[in-house]
Amino acid sequence: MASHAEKKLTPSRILIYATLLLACVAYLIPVFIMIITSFKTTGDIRSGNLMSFPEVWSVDAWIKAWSSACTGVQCNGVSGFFWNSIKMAVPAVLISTALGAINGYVLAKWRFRGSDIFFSLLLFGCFLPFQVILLPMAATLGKMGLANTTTGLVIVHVVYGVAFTTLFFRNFYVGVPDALIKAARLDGAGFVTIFVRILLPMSVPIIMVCIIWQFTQIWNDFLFGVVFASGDSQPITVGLNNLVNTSTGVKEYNVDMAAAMIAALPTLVVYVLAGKYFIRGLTSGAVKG
Amino acid sequence: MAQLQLKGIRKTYGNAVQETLKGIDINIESGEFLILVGPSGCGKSTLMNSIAGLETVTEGSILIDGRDVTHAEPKDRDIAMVFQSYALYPTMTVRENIAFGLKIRRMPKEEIDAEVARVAKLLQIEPLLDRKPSQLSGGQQQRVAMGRALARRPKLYLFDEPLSNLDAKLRVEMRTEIKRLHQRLGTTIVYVTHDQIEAMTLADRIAVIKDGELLQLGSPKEIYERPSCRYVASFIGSPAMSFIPLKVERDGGNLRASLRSADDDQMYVPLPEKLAAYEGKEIHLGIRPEHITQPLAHKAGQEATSSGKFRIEVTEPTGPDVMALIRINDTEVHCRLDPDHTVDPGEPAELMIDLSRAIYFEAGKEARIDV
Amino acid sequence: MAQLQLKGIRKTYGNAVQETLKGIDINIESGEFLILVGPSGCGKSTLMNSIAGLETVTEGSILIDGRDVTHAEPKDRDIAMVFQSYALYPTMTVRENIAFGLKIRRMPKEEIDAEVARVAKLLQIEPLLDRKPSQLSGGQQQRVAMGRALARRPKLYLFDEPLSNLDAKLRVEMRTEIKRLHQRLGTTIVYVTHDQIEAMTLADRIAVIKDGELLQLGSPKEIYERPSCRYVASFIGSPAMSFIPLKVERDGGNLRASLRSADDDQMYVPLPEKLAAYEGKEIHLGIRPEHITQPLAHKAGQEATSSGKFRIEVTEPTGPDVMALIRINDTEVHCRLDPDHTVDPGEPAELMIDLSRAIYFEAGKEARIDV
Amino acid sequence: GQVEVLHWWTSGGEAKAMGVLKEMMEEQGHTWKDFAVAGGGGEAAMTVLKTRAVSGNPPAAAQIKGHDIQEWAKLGFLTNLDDVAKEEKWDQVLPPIVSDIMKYEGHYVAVPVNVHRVNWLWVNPDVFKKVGVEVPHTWDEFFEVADKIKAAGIIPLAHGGQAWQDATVFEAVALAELGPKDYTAAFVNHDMDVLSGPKMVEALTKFHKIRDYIDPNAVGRDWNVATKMVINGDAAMQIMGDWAKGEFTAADKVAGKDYECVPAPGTEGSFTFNIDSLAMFKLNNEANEKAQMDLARTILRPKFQTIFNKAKGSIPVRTDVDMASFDDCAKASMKAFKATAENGGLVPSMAHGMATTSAVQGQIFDVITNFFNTKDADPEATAKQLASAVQSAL
Amino acid sequence: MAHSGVVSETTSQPARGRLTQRLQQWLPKLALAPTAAMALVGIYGFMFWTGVLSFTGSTFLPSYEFVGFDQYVRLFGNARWLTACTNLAIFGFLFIFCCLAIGCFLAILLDQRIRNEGVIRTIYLYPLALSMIVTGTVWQWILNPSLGLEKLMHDWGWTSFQFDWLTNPNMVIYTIVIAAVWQASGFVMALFLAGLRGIDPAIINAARVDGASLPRIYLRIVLPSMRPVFFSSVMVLAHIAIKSFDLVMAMTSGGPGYASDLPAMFMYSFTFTRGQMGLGAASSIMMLAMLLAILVPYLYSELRGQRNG
Ligand SMILES: Nc1ncnc2c1ncn2[C@@H]1O[C@H](COP(=O)(O)OP(=O)(O)OP(=O)(O)O)[C@@H](O)[C@H]1O
Ligand SMILES: Nc1ncnc2c1ncn2[C@@H]1O[C@H](COP(=O)(O)OP(=O)(O)OP(=O)(O)O)[C@@H](O)[C@H]1O
Ligand SMILES: [Mg+2]
Ligand SMILES: [Mg+2]
Repeated sequence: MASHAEKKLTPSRILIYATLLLACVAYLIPVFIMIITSFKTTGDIRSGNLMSFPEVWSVDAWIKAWSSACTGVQCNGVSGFFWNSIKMAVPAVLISTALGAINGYVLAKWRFRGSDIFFSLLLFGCFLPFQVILLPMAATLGKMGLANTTTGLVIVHVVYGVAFTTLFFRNFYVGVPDALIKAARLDGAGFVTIFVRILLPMSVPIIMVCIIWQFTQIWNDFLFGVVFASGDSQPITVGLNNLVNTSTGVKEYNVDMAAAMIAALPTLVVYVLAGKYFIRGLTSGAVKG
Repeated sequence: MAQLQLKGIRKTYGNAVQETLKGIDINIESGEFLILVGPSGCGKSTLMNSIAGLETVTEGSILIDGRDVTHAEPKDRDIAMVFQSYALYPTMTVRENIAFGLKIRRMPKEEIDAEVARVAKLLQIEPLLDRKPSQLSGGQQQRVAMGRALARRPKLYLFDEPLSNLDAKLRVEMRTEIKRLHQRLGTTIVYVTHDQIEAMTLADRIAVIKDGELLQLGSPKEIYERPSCRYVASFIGSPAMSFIPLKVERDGGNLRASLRSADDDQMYVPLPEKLAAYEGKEIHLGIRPEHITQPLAHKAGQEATSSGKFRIEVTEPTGPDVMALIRINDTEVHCRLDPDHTVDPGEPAELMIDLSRAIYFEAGKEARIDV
Repeated sequence: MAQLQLKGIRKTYGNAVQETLKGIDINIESGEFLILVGPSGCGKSTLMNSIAGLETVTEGSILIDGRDVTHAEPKDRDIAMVFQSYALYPTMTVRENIAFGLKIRRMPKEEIDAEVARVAKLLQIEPLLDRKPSQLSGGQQQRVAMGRALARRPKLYLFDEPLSNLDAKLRVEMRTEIKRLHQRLGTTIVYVTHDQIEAMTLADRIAVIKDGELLQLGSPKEIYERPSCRYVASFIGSPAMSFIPLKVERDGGNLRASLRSADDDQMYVPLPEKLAAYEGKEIHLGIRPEHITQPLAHKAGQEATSSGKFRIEVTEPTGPDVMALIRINDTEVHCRLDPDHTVDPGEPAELMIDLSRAIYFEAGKEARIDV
Repeated sequence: GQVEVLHWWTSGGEAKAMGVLKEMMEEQGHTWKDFAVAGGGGEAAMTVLKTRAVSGNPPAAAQIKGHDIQEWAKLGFLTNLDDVAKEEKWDQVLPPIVSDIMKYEGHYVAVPVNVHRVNWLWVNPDVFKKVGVEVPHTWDEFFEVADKIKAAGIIPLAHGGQAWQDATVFEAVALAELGPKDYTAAFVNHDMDVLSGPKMVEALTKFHKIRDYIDPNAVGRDWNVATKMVINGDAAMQIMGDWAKGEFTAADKVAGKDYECVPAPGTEGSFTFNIDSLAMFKLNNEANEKAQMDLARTILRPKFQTIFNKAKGSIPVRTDVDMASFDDCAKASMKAFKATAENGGLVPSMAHGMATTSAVQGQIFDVITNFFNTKDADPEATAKQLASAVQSAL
Repeated sequence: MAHSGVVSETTSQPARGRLTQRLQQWLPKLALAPTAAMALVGIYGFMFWTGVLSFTGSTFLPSYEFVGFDQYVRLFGNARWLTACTNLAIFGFLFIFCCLAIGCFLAILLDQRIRNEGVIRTIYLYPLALSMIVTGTVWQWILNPSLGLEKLMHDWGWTSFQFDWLTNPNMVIYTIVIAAVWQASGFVMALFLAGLRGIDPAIINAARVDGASLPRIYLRIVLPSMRPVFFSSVMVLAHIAIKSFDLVMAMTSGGPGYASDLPAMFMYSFTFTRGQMGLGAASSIMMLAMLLAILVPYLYSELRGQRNG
């Protein structure tokens, strides 16, 4: 890419950078507020305004949010919930992404009679308000003996995540020339080999998008977490909710914000890591015409 | 080494109005080298894809060694194919592209390496083995596509215009390699090309397809010298055969016809006796450029040759020859001259017409008159 | 109509070790038809892309009508290009593909329609206008790619192997159309082709490139008859020129050399006096297939021709001719025979060698000896 | 055994009090599994509870109150506590109006935890002193005083614009206008005539007028933020249940000195109650059942009642608890509780789900909150709407 | 119809003999089976169940005494439901439109070989990392006249500045749009960026030679081939729009009054807090029906369009 990288700074490029930076500012202001708030002391919050910097930068709120803030009767901060979330999110993301990739592959490259209808029906699942399925899902999980287990929660997330992952992958694979699949089939590759050896290597950007989406959704999910997880396997959102809704005395906005930032950290890490793989031009040059 | 039978293959694309293949029947013998030719869009690639199992045929059946594979998976047909569009795996290096089919077949690592090296050498792509397809030139990509097929030892090779983007020199070399390969392995080959020389020199038989129909199937010589119809006659050979309308006359005992040059000079050429039935009627004379030349001493005086003066309208030197355009009976006619024999456009020149290989058509009809 | 100057163009791809273009200097006159030829991977497409502004050159400058456009945007260069890989817009129909460049230029709707219709007719793709590229055959796609360029009236046309996937018949027609277009509009054209006939018949001048270097730039006749070096000589012409090693001897007043057939028959051929400096040394004689033929009466007795018996090793009928391989001085030599003149592989035949167009090289050197 | 308790007592004092209960249970050799779902006045917790029940493993005890207890019992989810009740003589120590709510078909199924008085007016005396006005006892006085306070640049009434807070204020106005009898007729027995009657129109009119005395930013404000405004002197008064006391306490304010609690205007002789309770679910593990019974027992023990209610600001449900250690407001509340229980001024809070089903309550909320947030709303039409809304949910 | 797929019908002909071959043919369908099972139960089973409930008089928990269309009649007699639907229409449209426009625009800008692309991309994306509850809280602060922007402007001396949408029943829904767009547009950007990275540069080159300016290339060449990405984005955004429950909850709790109510909130509160499960079920069925009306034509045209794309 080096040959292209050295673009001169023309006025139009300056404009592009300016626009991008402006957008950055717009996206950053709220988190800026959160961050400075989390470093303020309670007194600071009362005296200054939203945008003012803390008088003294204090990390107490972060420490408290992590290890000693009260979430109900326990006062152990959100750290415990944090690990619960990881235990739930990682398998759920991986399973739903894997399923979505396979589904997308079949729906884009191995169509059969009714596959489009199957896809539409699956897509429709994206629009089910999740509140609708709480009770029947609870009953089903109860019957399977998975009520209030992490496994149950993972299943729930997979069931309602797979529609999206399928959508992402299917729409990505539609753009891959069929000729490649044909060539591989002639080379003797079967269903699985084509997928693993030909398509997966070129799916990196969409895998990343998918992981970003799924991880965010699952990590930030409150409803399923609160309903389908029992006391000591509750995810961080439930902890955060309990922490924030502790409604007595002075509302500790700094602790709330610190907790919110802690809750968001893993997702941010995923973004940074996943983002690396948005490289240009993975499908180019394969097929002419 | 496999026998391939195509029985009444018909194919209509899902969203198309017209049938693309309209019942193709070909028996390809084991070890035969069949070349498909036909105008652009006539259905050659479609037929290849059908043989490979990449398109389902709408009707008809495909047999390999007598086994019906019409509905078999491509990978169960044991076929290697070079795609017209290359279809290289973009994420793999050249080496991986070539090795892929072998890996799938669980060939041991060392053998794969050896095979890749062999193929790369043959195709002169050794320095490129570690590049991605997007970093290759068009011709290099095409050679990798070839390499992918040549690395394997299938029952049947399908080549869809495998050399179209190579330079003439390389193409000759590749052609020789393919021929050698065929002779050595005796693998059945179906090959699409637009290159006449390739078709003539490689093929055991040539199949001429037009609009999804098989027009003629025969040896290169047959196709070239005894085309079954006007279309085949005009399609094979470049520049194409010229068709001169003429009237069959009888002069004394012999049939003859008059050829009129642009300057209204007349000359008479003898016609074969078999055309007697057309006496007084107009027929078309099909003659190839290489049969209208500058006067050749060694042919002069032969029965079928005659000479006349024709005005040269356009000349095109091609290197070994000069192609010229003249006008006979108000029809443009191509002829092939020796570059040493200077002719000037616009000037009349003495030309010799050799009718020994000429063929004849009824006016307005496709079929050739058997003489 | 524009003059195009390439000055010392060098190009190294970002991640490549080697330079792809190593300083190309060409002045292309306004209205000139320049054809680039060269082996696969020599840098032709790279040069085309650089002219179009799609690749930045590492060094050197490009001038159009004297204006330096080295860093100008492609859209400001007023160029139309046919890509080797077609690069059709996949979401647009054929019609939209062709019309796109015109719409961009705000041509009125009716004019666009008329233009699309004209181009479609010319390229014989009228029934395909409403299809998407993915529904076309390879040759049809290539014609659309042509159509996209031909619809426009730029200063400069760049054609990168525009006819490679067309059948011979269509290719001849297209060639004629391009020639006509060029004559009518006088637009400057740079054209890449691997087809010798195309190169010979279309070009005003041919540039032979190898490994990113310009080997020779000259008229087709020059390139064919007076190649500057051994590589050009061997590259142009198909089958290629044969190089026969021989020893310059003096026999009386005349220079001569002996040619030895596979059966050890000897014959002597006269050499031009200019080779006197090489007396007693080995030189290489370059001779094209069409100059070794069956005995031709009209040439017999000419100064530069001699005859001899050679064993025919392989014959390849190509239709109009039969290409044969013989062995002279232990070197394989191609010759071109008349199909009427029956020769059998393995049998000796009387052949005539015409040295009037032969060229000579010092043994082991590239450059041609001027005679 | 193990007790799992679903509750939303997560705020500081409450949580501490629950901690005490946990300790008491652990002392008896049980394990305590805390299942706190904070927020939204228990909305999330109810959702969780329902799904847990449906999936077949409900917690041992859950914070359920008012009418919902009957619903759960009707569906057969709740266990019978009669044995414990007899042993502990609940019938003797609980006022009938409380124990009625805890019983389904005559059997105890839930344990009351506390009694809240909802119709309090919280006052910042400094503000009143500064402006020079007296604490209002009727709505007319209220408007008079509020005008002056407003003129002094202080927000007369601290309020949070959430449906239940709107309803809390409305309930106080309605109680004052309708009187306990009609209040009960309207909100417990759903008498359409009363609901759409002239008194209701008057109540609505007054209620709407209150809009003028709250600040425009009240929308969405949490109640404790509103209380904070009173504490800080940004606002003069707040109508809120006695849980507001916790905020004052947390700010180191002393009842009677730094703040005053008086009955909401016009409701001196009445007591709008809001009782928290824990309903006990049927379990299928004996050890856990034992723990469950011990939990029920412990909750009503005076020791827990005292600790919990002091923390929560409410008063014990047992009338026999020693109130000496409670603050003035609690004492006043207890006094009023006992008195109104006698004279019929004790009414269930509509805004807190004690008066009617959640369906009806919801419909009333919708009408009230929409009315309150519409600038030129028509009280008469709204009264009719109220009646029909209630009708539709029956 | 399905011929642009590599395989067309495999059903028509019985597999010849060998089991493995038959397995091969069934493999694609087999691969879909887990998802199909999950969808069948988790989506359609439950949807059916909800449908059944909507015809019952269920109150507190499901019960099965059927009452016909009563719940639907009630639903449409409910003023709050109508407000919620109107809000969803406004919110859904504006939200989807703004996200697409902004996301697409930023993705295109980011595609111009920008230095530090990774950092900028993460900045655009991070709002998605925050749970909607947090987003709602922060935006509530910012938009709250007495805390946020307005106060800030006043503090900075611009005293006439007024921005009270959050407390204005007529405008409050737009504040939710702002917050939601802020949160989701970054993800749309990522989706588009991934799509842009898959486009064959040769096609862009062709357009450049055709004389198209950069904006034009994107508009005419790149975006049309991003149809599948648009499709994905619209689906994702519609999903978020319907799910914005948490956001509304945290920002306005549906207020002032119920001016910012959305159908999902309506459904939730009737089903779970107000003990009118039948009505709640009816409202969710109506929600689905409305979606169906919008979605089905879109799905149809998309899926058809992509076949020959
Ligand atoms: N993106 C790239 N990165 C690195 N090397 C490249 C890249 N593109 C082309 N090359 C190399 O540059 C050389 C010239 O390529 P180019 O495409 O110009 O060849 P060409 O003359 O057009 O050949 P052909 O006739 O096969 O199309 C080739 O050796 C090729 O491998
Ligand atoms: N996917 C498709 N849908 C509809 N029609 C198609 C499709 N693919 C090809 N066709 C049409 O079928 C016909 C035959 O196409 P095919 O690719 O077999 O031609 P071909 O003989 O290989 O031509 P060429 O020499 O140009 O490659 C063409 O007219 C083409 O337009
Ligand atoms: Mg083809
Ligand atoms: Mg090239």
